[in-house]
Amino acid sequence: MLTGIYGLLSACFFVVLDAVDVAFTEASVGAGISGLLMLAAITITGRKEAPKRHKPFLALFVVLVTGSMLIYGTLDMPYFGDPEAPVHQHVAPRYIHDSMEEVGVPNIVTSVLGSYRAFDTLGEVAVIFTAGIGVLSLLSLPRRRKKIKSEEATEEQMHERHMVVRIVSKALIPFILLFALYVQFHGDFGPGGGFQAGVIFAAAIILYTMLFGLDTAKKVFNPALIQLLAAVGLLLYACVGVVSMLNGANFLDYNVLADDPVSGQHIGILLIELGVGITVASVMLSIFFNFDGRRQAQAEIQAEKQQSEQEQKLKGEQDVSRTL
Amino acid sequence: MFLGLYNYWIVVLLMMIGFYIVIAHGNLVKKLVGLTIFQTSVFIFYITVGMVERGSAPIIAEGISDYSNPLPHVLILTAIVVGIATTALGLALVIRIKEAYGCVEEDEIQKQDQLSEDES
Amino acid sequence: MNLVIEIISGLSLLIGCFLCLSGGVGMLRFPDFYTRMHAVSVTDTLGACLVLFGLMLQSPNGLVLIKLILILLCTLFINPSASHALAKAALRNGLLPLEGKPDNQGGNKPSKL
Amino acid sequence: MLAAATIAILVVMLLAIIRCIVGPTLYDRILAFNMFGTKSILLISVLGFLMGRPEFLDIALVYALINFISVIGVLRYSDSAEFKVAPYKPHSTKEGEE
Repeated sequence: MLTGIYGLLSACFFVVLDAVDVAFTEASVGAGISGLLMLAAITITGRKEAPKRHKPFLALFVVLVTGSMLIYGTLDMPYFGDPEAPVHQHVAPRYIHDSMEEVGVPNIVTSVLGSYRAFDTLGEVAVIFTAGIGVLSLLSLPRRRKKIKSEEATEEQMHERHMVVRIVSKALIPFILLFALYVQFHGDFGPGGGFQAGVIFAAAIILYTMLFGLDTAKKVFNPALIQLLAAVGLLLYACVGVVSMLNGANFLDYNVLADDPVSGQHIGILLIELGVGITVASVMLSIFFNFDGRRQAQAEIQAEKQQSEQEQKLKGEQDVSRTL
Repeated sequence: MFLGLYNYWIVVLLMMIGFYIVIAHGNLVKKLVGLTIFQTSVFIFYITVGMVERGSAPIIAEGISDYSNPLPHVLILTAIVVGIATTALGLALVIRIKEAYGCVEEDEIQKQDQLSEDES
Repeated sequence: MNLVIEIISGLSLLIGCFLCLSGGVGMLRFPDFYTRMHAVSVTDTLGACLVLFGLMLQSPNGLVLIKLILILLCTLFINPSASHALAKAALRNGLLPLEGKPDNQGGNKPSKL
Repeated sequence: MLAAATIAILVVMLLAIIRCIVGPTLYDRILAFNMFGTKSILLISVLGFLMGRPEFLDIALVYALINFISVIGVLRYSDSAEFKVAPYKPHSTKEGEE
């Protein structure tokens, strides 16, 4: 539970430090999805922790020694907020002063992310995609044939219980989706971009899943389609690079995508942000679906076990009474 | 004199909290939580390094001349999303371990491994 | 005119902050979950509305105003419904309200529902 | 005025964190978390005005939405496991209570 607060707090912190884009990401990721995934994992693995066997003195000692060494190391670092620090001397001035002429996007973070360091971002998106594949291969379940009755009962339960929340969410979900699109396409001018938009989009669908049940959500958002989309996003990103190569420039050099360099850059950034958004949203969604599917499957197994135990108990009692 | 360095101390403190959790707790989920805290401390480190006094958010607007360094922001922005994806992968591994061993405590898992090795 | 707007916005900010603070104190001091929830959810919504209203009066252009209105609408919708869901879930999971003392006027009646 | 508002909101956030750590039940914590979220929305909007860059409002809006989602998520997951209520038979416990 405190992870959520932790995410919020660090996001506030980033706002204070002028890192709007980072705060945006942390707000949507740290406060929402990461906490939810942790919770889902905890519900599966059980809440209780085994008591510790050995005393933590050794660990404490190691931590203290490392910490003091690190603090000793900080004595040589530049002061907080010092404009003369080495970080601000290397490429940052160029980004700040020239990006408006070269890329034509007011949000420097977006222009660096999408244009100057596009290759790096491609790698990051590939990492996200790979992580998504990893989760899928670890957790995906074979398709179930029969529907278990207890599940339907729960759906009804959810409906009865969270009527107010449901109706409010019904009104809210389209709004969240619209807002995600706004973040996606307004990322050039304000804080935002593909990463944030993808997470917000996924969060909206996660809200739908939580309120209307996993099976309903899977009917609406087909898991196979989502997995396909994850790959499509990454491919879109890479294709932009290939197209710019075919036009005679370097990989991911958008200057040649249109007649003049600035509008070429605009098109390139828009396209790759779209690719990033699609990949992030679909990877997050498929991760969540798999976690939730596991949880549900486990709960069903437990319920079945309990039922069979009860039946056995009943049978045993009947046997006892018969013998009596 | 050293007061200008307090941001690094906060980072070190957070990092050590995360580190301690990773070392001292046997529960694998807790270990992942510790790793997340560790990760966030690195994020904060980058952002504080990129901060400039009297600077403003790096979105070009009229009448503002000082901006923070956008480079760390870019790095961390991607790192956060990648971080959640990798954390999810770790959690997935933990779930599989739970299904295979029936627990998520480090000692127990080692004990069970030992037992199965002895048998074979 | 400008001064009047300034004063109104300052006042609403002040009242909003006061409400938030009282909600925070109530959250810390009240004896059980349901009373805390009452303290928080009531003051939270009104306090947030007032603060946002105060900010709205100071907004420099239309886009900011629209965003503030959106935030206001969101809080107005979300806060009560989240509180509602929370209270319902708590009650359903067997968290009983603290019952009044016998010598109180509320008597022995359990304050359920 | 804005600075005063910021300080007041920070104090409330501190109180919420205290309740979140102390909170005897899970629901107290969720409540504190919800309150914390609302307060951070306010804090971000006020800070945006204080710094003269109202672009921050986008973040506040995201908070408002994400906060709701995480509260609902916590409620959903807490239903099934934390309280050891039999996972998919909530009615039985309720009737047991009454």
